[in-house]
Amino acid sequence: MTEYNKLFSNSARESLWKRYIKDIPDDGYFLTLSCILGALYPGSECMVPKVYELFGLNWGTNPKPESGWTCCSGIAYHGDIMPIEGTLLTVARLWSLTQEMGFDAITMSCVTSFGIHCECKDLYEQEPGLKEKIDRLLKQSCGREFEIPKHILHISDVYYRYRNQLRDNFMKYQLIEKKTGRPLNVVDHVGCHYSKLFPEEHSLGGSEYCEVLSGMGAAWGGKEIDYPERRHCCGMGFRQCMISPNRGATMASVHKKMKSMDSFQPDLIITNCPGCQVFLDKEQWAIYEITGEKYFIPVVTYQELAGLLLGWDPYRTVGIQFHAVPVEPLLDKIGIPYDDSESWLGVADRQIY
Amino acid sequence: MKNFDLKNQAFPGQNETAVNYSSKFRNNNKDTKNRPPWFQRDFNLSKRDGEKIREHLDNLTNDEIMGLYYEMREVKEKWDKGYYYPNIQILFGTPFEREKDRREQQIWSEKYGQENEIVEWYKEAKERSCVWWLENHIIARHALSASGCMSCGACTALCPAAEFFDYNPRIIMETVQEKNEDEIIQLLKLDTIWYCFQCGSCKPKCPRGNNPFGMISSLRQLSQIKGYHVYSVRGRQQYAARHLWGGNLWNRAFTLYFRDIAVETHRDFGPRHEISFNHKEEYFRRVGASPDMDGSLSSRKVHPKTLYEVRRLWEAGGALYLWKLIEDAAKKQADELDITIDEYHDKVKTEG
Amino acid sequence: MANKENKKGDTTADLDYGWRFQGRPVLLHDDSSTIVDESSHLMQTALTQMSKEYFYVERCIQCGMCTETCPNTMLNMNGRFSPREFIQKLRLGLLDFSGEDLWFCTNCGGCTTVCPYEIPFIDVMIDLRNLVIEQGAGYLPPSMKSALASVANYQNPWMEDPDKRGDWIKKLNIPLLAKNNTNGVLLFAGCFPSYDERGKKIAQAAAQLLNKAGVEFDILAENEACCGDAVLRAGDYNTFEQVKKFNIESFKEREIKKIYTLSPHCFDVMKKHYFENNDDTFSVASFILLLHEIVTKHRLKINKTINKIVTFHDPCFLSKHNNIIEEPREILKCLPGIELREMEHSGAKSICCGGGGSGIWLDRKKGERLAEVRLEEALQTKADVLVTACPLCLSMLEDSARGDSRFERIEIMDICELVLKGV
Amino acid sequence: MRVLIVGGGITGLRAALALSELDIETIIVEKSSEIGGKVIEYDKIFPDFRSGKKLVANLIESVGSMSNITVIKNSTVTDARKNNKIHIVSLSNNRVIEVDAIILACGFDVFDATRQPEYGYSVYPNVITSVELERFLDKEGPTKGNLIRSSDSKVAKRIAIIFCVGSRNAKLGNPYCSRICCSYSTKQAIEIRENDEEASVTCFYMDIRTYGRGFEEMYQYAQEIGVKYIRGRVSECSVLSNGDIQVRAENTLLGKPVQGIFDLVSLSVGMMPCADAGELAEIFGIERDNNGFFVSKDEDLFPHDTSKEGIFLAGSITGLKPIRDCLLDAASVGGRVAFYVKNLHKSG
Repeated sequence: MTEYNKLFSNSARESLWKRYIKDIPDDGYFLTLSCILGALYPGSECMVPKVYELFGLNWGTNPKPESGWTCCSGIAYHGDIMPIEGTLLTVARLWSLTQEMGFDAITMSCVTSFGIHCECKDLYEQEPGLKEKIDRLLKQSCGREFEIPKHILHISDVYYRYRNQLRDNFMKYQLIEKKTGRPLNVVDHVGCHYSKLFPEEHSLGGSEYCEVLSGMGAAWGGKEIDYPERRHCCGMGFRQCMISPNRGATMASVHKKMKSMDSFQPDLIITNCPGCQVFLDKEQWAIYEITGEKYFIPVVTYQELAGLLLGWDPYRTVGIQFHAVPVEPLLDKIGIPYDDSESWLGVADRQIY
Repeated sequence: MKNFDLKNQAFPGQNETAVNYSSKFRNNNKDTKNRPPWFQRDFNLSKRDGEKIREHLDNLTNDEIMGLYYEMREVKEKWDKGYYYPNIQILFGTPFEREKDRREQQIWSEKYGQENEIVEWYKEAKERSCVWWLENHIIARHALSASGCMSCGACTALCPAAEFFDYNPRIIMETVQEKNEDEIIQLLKLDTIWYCFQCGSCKPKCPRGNNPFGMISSLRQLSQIKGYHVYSVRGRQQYAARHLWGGNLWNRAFTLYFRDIAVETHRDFGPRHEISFNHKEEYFRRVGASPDMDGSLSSRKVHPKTLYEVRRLWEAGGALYLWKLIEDAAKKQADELDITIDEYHDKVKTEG
Repeated sequence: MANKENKKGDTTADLDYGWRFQGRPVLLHDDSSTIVDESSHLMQTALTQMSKEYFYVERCIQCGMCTETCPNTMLNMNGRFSPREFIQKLRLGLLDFSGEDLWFCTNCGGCTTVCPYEIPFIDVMIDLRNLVIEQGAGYLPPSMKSALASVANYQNPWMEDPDKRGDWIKKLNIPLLAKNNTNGVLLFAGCFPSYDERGKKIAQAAAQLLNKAGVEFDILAENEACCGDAVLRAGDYNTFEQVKKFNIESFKEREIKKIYTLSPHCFDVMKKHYFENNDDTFSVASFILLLHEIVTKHRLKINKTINKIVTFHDPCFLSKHNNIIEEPREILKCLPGIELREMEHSGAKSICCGGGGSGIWLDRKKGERLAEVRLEEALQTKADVLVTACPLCLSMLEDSARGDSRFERIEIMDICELVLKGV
Repeated sequence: MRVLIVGGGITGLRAALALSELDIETIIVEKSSEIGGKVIEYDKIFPDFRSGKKLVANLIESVGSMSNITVIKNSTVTDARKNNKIHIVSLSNNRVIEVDAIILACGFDVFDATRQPEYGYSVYPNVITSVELERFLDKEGPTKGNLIRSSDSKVAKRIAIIFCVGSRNAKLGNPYCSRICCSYSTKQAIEIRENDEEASVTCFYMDIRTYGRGFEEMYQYAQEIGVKYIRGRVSECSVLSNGDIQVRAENTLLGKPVQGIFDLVSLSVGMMPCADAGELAEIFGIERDNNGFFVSKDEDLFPHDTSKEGIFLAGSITGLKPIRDCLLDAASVGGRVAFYVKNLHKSG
């Protein structure tokens, strides 16, 4: 194997991704969360407010208890049971909530959602008269008004914006192997709907050398890995993964990525897309069972990674017990203490088993 | 603007006392077997059960079924500084909930759906030709640029579906731009369009700025509007999708409910998933989420008023009409196969 | 590399967490994309060296005219065979010899007639088949295998007794040419007319016609061997050389200069491969030409009128390969009462019956037979009789027509039989 | 009688030659330090594989031998005025010259391959552009004609050539076809095969547009010596851990996705109007089309004339041309300009 930095010029990559910069405001974020992440890795999302509080940011979720944020219906749209108008309206309502709270940036932790928001924005720009139509319908059905928000941000953008402050002021650990001092090999998997739908307008670093995750990885001490299938879909594919008989293709896609990244000896995979997080993590089990190939590369969301490096409790706060592939080996490498007897305690640490 | 207290998830000024309900539901997914079949979620209903369910549900009036549903759903108990709604997880995804959705959505579209312009448009589209759709549907129009497709194959090159299935977005774009009605109808009846992952890898690669995956999403809509999706195994699955995502949206304002990922259908998720599944609420609550609870973070119970708002929007957005079409197509096919709609639901959810 | 562990060794593996759906294990889909790499490059080079025709293929500009004309594309075989794709694969070294690809082609010659770059597709195909047969590098249909073996040992594809080859002429007592007389013509019957019950009728009709026309002729009988056309086109060069040698010797022995063959296939192969390099002691021609001569020159008394609508199926080896298109039609015109109707594809554009290029030795499923396409076209002309001038075409067409109610009302005949009716 | 030629490439030089043969004094303004333009880099030029260097050398030599041709290097046009019929042009090094006519022959610039990041040019050292490949193939070049890849300095045996990089791409604003890439890439493929029997060359093309005399024959020859052509636009190059480049495309003629592993990938970059075309258009007030090429008064009848009297166009600035056509263009502009200038002096 030839020397890695002979295969891949990081400086050139720098100059490439710098062509796709997006403007990330300091605060004033309206927070919406993800269906998938919320159903499988609740820790990730519950840590977002905590991180915001660290910086004392101005942010909010529900203007009123009885009128809060909801799903953007993006999965339903890509799962083809929601007409585009329905999605436009759902998103319009979220935007109107944002304005009701006086924010001009809406942030979401779901990449599908991010894609949908951008899609809607794009449609309004391309389609004359659409805005008026949706305005009318929104007014009729729930008496709201909305404007197209100034910023559509994925929460990973926000984390990226604060990555250095996090490291310098709060982080206890770095992505460095404790024993050897070697920087860990970080594989970033950016959600397709983050980087590919609108690379010029909305993605930080474009679709090819997307910066949002590898930037965090680098800032927190890791070493970026560029492998052949880097930009490829995890195979979540909405109807492919959620309707069980179709899931073979999802596994196959994950398998393909795993095979491809394996020769670069990755230590962990960072994701910013709930779907990718779920299937890159979980399907490694299926692959192990079917082919006997035991990759078991820990897959963590950027929120979880931040949480771990901030020294928050792996089980009580970060929730690594929800991972199919054990994250503990990664903790050992970094040197984060944990007590795995605490993994399956209930509320207020009550013993369940 | 002030947020309400995130740590203590109960709403401000919320003082109704909770019924003192036993906590057994909080880890109750064991005893589903003891419930009547219309509260069961497991696959492959035996014929007898299927008919029993129908018999029972058909005899309920709208008021009965919805009354019971909401009575059950609003039952709450105080738990860990908040209010927990134990019955949501009993109701979700059951034949009972599906039946209630059918009737409720019917009522909604009758009540609010008068001269709904979106629905009118889709009704027209149902009558018009497929070519008309391609020229008028907003997504289709933006998906294929005026200069058309030059068949360079950049989209297929990276397409994850093309690697694993007999599927080729370039050829679909070709078919579409030929605008041959019969060929398009042929396409809509096949599994082909349902293979797409909707990942969008094709979009940034197209030198003409076309959007193949958008076009396919539009074709899928069309296939359902015209009722062609039931001709193919993968298309048929939309009925299950409509109740999975549609049901979750309609009742919980999420496309995915945290108890959806049943162990028996997700064996590939590994041992930890099975462990965590039994007491999911406990574990979720521990890391700060609000499973089936009032609140504002992950997997919370959405406030009824919020739910009402978004339901109105989906009605106005034509979702109810689309769901009705899927429902009717499914019913028709179920009758042809001489099985109940519940059995049909499990059939399409498990075949393929 | 991912460490492939023995699952027993792993504690978690005692429980089976493998994803089963509906009880059956789900397999990973495999990547269907074609890999262009070292191996394909090597295969390509190998082919270049092995096949002398190969470099013609490099001219191909993938225009697709061949596929447009190829009769196989008229069958609903969900595009399993397309000459254009075949060449593309061949050129990229992606050809799959283990598949049926090689054996679809019936050598009808449609592609070579339309190709703007004159790529000898058939020769390429034969060369590749030769690779399979001689190097054993790929799939050889079993029926084909046995037929080839039989030709090698019994000089006919059905393991019939070589000595019984001349029997067909015995029962009709027609005087044959005296053994020392070399002035007449030699009738080369070929395998199918010599052995097959239906085939014999053709041979007998032909013999009677010659007799009535007062043409003195002789046959080789047991000294005749399979002409080797199908053997050659199956790529079995050795066996071909063997039968060729045998036939040429018997010709030399019998010393009759004028050879007429009943089957266009025999004619084509002899013309192009028997006497290609030699002195013109022997002249080979198709029997149709002789028949044309005696009919048009009125050496036959044709008095009975046959009130029938007929349509003519051009054998590829007459029409496409040797441009004999008008003669049979002129013969038909000489028959009183006959109305000739042309099918959608006729003459040089005729569709193959599927028997050529040793296709006769393959058993194709119903619905995958070219003959059926042909019969359909014949039906559309509302003809009572489907006339052809090639034993192979006859057998292919009849086999497909047999037991199919649609084709009951159409009668299939060799042109000799039809003419005989008129005499 | 004096004519200014902007651009000292083959077009400019040939035009100067044509004019000086008609006893018209010419001044060539070249912005770089050497005349001869881009062709002087090329070892072999298509379709007849003669040496581009020699060709330019001859041209320069004969230009040098002409007493009435002046060459001003390292200098650009900064401003131009017109004083009845006389053009007064000021150059960057504060020189002001008065001429009767001006020929714009500032040629083209090569597309910047990093604008298509999916091909990983500049990020993966084993992905090069056709310009670099031309240097590799040069027997007197840095590698003496061997394809030595920079990651591990091993000799490349499996080469992929990707066509239409920066051409026929509406997204990048280059919807036009650069016209000569198909031919020069085919030429390079032939050179590679002829230099090294074992080398395999795979070309990924969208359409083969070898339109000139002898070009199609060259394509035929390339196919006959075993250059592989796959019809399909490459959508991504990525690097394997041993430095090989994985290329993904669809073989649209088989309707199947294709994956190839190659030692070296060459991007056949397209061409664009020269960088300072906009500037010049400003200075001389001449229209350009959407793609930035100069528009002449009548594309068919008077291809060299512009809307401004006494200003003429030649070479690639009116649209990309192979070397032959550029020289042809230069010769004909010479005639046209000579006619104009002579008339000018007859009348006034």
